[in-house]
Amino acid sequence: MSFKPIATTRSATGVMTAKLAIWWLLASEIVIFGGLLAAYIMHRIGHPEWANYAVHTNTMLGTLNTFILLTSSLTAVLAHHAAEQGDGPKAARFLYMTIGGAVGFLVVKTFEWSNEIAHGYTITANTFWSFYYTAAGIHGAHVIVGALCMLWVASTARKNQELHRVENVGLYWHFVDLVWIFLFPLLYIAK
Amino acid sequence: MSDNAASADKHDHGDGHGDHGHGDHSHGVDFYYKTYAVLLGLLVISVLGPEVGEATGLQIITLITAFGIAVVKAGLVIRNFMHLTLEKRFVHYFLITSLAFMFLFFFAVAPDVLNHEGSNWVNEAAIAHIERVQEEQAAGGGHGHGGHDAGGHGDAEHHEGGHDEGGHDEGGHH
Amino acid sequence: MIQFLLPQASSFAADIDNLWVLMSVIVFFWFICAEVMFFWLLVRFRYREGVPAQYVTGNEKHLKRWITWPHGLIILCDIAIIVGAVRVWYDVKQDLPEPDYTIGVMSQQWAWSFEHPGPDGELGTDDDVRTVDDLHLVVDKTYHFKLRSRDVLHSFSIPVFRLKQDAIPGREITGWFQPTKTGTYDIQCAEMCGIGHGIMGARVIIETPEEHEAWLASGGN
Amino acid sequence: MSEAAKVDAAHHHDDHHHHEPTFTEKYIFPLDHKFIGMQYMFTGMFMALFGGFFVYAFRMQLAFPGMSVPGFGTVSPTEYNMLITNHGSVMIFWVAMPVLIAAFGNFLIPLMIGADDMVFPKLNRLSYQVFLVSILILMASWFVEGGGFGGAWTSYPPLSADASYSMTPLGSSLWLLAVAVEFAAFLIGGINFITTAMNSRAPGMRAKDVPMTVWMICIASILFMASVGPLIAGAIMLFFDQMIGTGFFDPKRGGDPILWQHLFWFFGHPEVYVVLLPACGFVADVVTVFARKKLFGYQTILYTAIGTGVLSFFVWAHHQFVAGIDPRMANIFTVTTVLISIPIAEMMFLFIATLYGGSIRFTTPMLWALGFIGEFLIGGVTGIFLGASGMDIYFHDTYFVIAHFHYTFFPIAFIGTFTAFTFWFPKMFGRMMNETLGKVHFWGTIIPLNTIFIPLFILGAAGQHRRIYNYNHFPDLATPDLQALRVIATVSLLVLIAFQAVFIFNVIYSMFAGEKAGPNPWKSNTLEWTTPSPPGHGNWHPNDMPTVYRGPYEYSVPGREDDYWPQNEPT
Repeated sequence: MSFKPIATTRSATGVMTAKLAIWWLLASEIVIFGGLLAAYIMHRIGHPEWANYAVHTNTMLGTLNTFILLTSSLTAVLAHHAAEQGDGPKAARFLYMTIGGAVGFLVVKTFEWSNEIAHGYTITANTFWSFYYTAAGIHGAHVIVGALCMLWVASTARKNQELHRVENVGLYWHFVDLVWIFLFPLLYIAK
Repeated sequence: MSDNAASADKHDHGDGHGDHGHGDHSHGVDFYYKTYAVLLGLLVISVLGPEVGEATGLQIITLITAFGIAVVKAGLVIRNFMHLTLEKRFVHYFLITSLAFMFLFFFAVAPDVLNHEGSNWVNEAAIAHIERVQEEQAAGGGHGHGGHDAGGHGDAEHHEGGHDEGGHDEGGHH
Repeated sequence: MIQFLLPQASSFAADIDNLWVLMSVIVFFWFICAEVMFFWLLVRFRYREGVPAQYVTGNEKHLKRWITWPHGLIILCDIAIIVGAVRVWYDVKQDLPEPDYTIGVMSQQWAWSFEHPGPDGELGTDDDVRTVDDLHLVVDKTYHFKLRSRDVLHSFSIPVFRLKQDAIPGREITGWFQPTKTGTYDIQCAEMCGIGHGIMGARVIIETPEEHEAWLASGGN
Repeated sequence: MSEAAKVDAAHHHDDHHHHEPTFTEKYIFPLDHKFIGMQYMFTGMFMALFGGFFVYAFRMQLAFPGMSVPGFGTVSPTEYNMLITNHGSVMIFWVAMPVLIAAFGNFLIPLMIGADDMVFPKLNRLSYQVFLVSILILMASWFVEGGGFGGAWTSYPPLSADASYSMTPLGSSLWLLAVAVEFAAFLIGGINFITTAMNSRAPGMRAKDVPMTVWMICIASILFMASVGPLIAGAIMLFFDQMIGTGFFDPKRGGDPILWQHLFWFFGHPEVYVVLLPACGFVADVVTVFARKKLFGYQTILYTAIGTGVLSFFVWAHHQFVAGIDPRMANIFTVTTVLISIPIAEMMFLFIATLYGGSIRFTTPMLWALGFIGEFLIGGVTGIFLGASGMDIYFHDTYFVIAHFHYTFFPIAFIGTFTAFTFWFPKMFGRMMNETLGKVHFWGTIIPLNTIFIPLFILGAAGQHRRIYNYNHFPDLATPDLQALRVIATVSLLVLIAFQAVFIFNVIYSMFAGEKAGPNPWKSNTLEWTTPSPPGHGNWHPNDMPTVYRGPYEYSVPGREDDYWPQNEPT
C-alpha cells in the first residue's frame, strides 16, 4: 500500500493534482517540440533545395502511421470513457489496444527508417535528414514512454484502481498524437 | 474547502474520476466515433491535397491542405478527445502562452536563420551550399543521389576548412 | 570617462563614451537615490525600545506616490537611454558611410590575417597586401571591413575604436570605422575560440598617409 | 475538514507509521520533502566548493601569471578554459539552481502552504536522483581524455560541436549531457513545485495569502519550464553534432551557428530570473519579519515579479548584439531590455519602502537580506549599460560584463542563500545559529565582494576581455596599474573564500551546540513556524493540519498585544 500525502488529495484550483501536473508537462513539451520545429521550419523555408530531399520521404507509410496514431487516440479516449463509467477492465482493454497502436507505429517507423537508411538517407546525409530523424526520433521516444506508462496504468486499471490515471495518460497520448499531426505535413506532405 | 475533503475521500476509493466537478461532460461513445470519422476524412484530404496542388501547379493548395487541415485536426483532438474546453481557464492560458512563446521565438530568430542576408551581413556559406546542391540536383536529376552526395561534400569541405571555395569547383563531383 | 583609461582612436569612440556619460548620469542618479533612501530608512527606523512598527499596507496615497512617481520618471529615463543607445548603434552598425578603403579581416584559430588594398586603393586586386596579426590603417580615412572566420566564432575587437563584431564561419559581416589617432594599439579576440583564445591578439598600426605609403612601398614589411 | 477526510487522513498516518522508516529510507532515499530539500542543499553547497576552487585557481593565474598555484599547479591555457567554463556552469546549474529553487522550494513550499508533503513525493525523490546522476556525469567530464570542456558555459558551436576545434572530444559531450540531465531533473522538480503550490494550499489560503517565497519559486519554476524547451531541443541537436556528425550548427553543411545562440539564450536569459525571483522571495519574507512590517504593496510586488518574468522572454538577444545577429533586431531588443528595468526597479523600491515605519532588528538573516538589496542594486543598474545596444558594442564580453553579472549572481546565489539559510536554520535543525559568527561571516563576505568586483568594472572599462588566461600577450593591458587591480581582486577573493570557513564552522557548531530554538524563534507569521522545529514527518499532525485566516505579513497590526499574527490563528 503506497503512502499518499494529504497534499496530493487537495485540489485548491479545482483541477485534480495529477491532471494539473500533466497539463504542465504538456506545456513544457510544447516548448521542446516548438523550439525544434521552429528551427526546422526556418531552415526549410530558407533552403529551397530541401524540397528535393523531402521527395524521398515515404508519404504512404507516413499516412499509415497517422492513421494508426489517430486510431490509438480513439481507443485512448474510449478507455477514458470506460474509466468514467467505472469499468476498469474495459478501460484496460482499450489501453492495451492503444499500446498495440504504439507498437504498430514503431514497427512501421522501423521499416520506414531501415528502408531510408538502406538508400543512403542517413541522419548525417544532410541537415534535412538530420532534422527528419531528430524530430521523428524525439517523437518516437515519446511514443515509447507513452506506451510504457499506459502499460503501467492498465495494470492498475484492470483491478479497478486509480482509474483517474486513465484520463491523464490519455491526455499525454493525445499530445503525442498532436505532435505527429504537425510532423506529418512538415516532414511528408509539404514537398 | 469541503471540496478538498470530498475529493480526498473519493479519491482513495479508486473512483477518482467521479469528482470532476465540471458538471456533465460525458460524451457518448458515438461522439468519439464521429470525431474519429471526421479525422480520418481530413487525413484523406490532406494526403490528396498535394496531388491536386501538383496537378494544378498551385502550391498554395498544398500548403493550405497540409497545414490548415493539421490545425483543424489538432483542434478536434484537443476539443473532443482532450476535453480542453471543459478545463479551467488558467489551463488554456498557460498552454496558449507556451505556444505564443514559440511563435515569438520563430519570428525573432527567422531574420538571422531563415534569411541568408540582411543589414550588412551575408550568409555566404548557406547561399553557396544551396547553389551547389541545386546544381547537383539539376545535373543528377535531383533524385536518388541528393542525400548521399551532400554528405560527402560536407565531409570533404570540413577537412579543407576553407571559407571561400564555395564548392563551385566541385560541381561535377558525382 | 572611459577616455581616461583608454584613448579614443576612432570617429565614433567619442559617441560611445558620451553615451556612457549620459547613461551613467541617469543610472547613478537612481542608484544614489535608492541607496541613500535605503540607508536613511535603516537608521531612521532601527529598533528602539517602546516604539512599535507602523501598520502600512502600501495602498496609502501619500506613501504610494513615493513608488509611482519614480516609476513614471524611470520610464522617461529609459526612453532617453533607448534613444541614445539606438542612435549610436545605428551610426556604428547599421548605417555605413561610403568607404575610402575596404579591408578584409579573416580570423582563424588563433590568428588574424588582414588583407589591405595595395597602392591602387582597391581590395581584390593583385597588389593587395596580406599580413598576419598586423593591421595597417591610414589615419582619418573611412574603412569598411569584411569580417570572416575560417573555423569557429571569433570576435574582432579594437578597444581603442570602441568597436566589436563577432566573426561567424560562413558569413561575411561588413562594418566600418575611421581611425582618428596615430599609434599602435591592441586587437583582441573577444569570443571564446579554443585553447589559444588567450594569445589571439593582434596590433592595429594607425599611420599617417606618408608612413602608410612607405609601408606599402616596402611590400608590407 | 469533513469527518470522512479526517478518518482518511488518520488512516494514512497510521498506515505509514506501522513501520518507522529505516536510516536508508529516511536519509539516503527519503520521500519526505524536508530531507530531499536538505539533500539538494548540501549537494549544492558541496558543488560550491568546486566552483570556488576553480575560481581560486584561475584568479591566481590572472593575478600572478605563470605561477604554480598552491593546490593546483601551473594553469595551462587548456586548464584555464576548463576552469572558467566549469566555474560558470557549476555555479549556475549546480549551485544556484539546486540551492535556491530545489532546496528551499522543497523545504519551504509544503511548510509554507500548510501541506504535509509535496504532491508527488516519489517524483521528488526521482528528481534528486537524476540531479545526482548529472553531477556524476559532470565530474566524469573533468577527468576524461583531453580534459574537461573549455568552450565557455554558453558552449557556442562550432567550437563546442567539433572535437577538432575544441580538442575535448569527450569533455564537451559529457558536459552537455550533464546539463541536459540536470534540466530533466529540474523539469520534474519544477512541475512538482508548481502543482503543489497551486493545488495543495491549506484550507482558507487564498492566492493573496501565499507567502512571497512560494509565489516566487512558483513563478521561477514556470519560467524555467517555459524557456528550457528550445535549449533541450538544441542540446539534443548539439549532442548529435558532437557524437554522430550531423551538421545542425555547421555552416558548411547548411547549418547555422547563430541558431544555437538563440536556442541557448532563449533559455539563458529567463534563467537569470529563474534564480533571481526565489532570492527576492526570501528577501521579502525576511525583511518583513525583522522590520515587523507588512510588505509594502504585496500585489504590486507580485505584478512586478510576473511582469519581469514575462518580459524576460523578450530580451534574450541582448546577449548577441555583436554576435552576428541582424543589427536591426538589436534595436527591438534594446527597447525590451531597457524596459525590463521598470518592474525590477519597482520591486527593489518596494522592498526598500517596506522598511519605512518599521522597527528594524539587525539580526544575521536581516543583514543578509539588506545586503542583497544594497548589492543587487549595483548589479541591476550596471546591467542597463549592457542592455543598451550602443554601449554594449564596447562592453560586450569585457570584464564589465563579468562584474555586472557577478553583482547580480553573487547576491542571488550566495547572499540569497545565506539569507534563507540563516533565517530557516532554526526550522531545519531546531537550533539557532551563532549570531556573532554570523555577523563576522556577513562583513567578511560583503566587503571583499565589493573589492573583488569594483576593480573588475574598471578593468572592463579599460577594454579587458573575458576568458583570456594571461594579459601579458596584450601590450595595452599589460600595464602595472591594471595588473594591480587584478591582484586586488584576487586577494579579495582569497579573503572572501577564507571567511566562508566561518560559515561552515558556524553551521556545524550550531547544528550540534546551538541554542535550542522553539517553534517560532523569530515571531513570524507564516505557517512553517506553527509546527515544531524541526518538523516531524508530515509536518503537522494529520488531524491538526493548519487552516489559514489571513495574509502572511500581518505584523504590528494596531490594537493587538503581539506584533505578529500567525496565519492560522482564528480571528
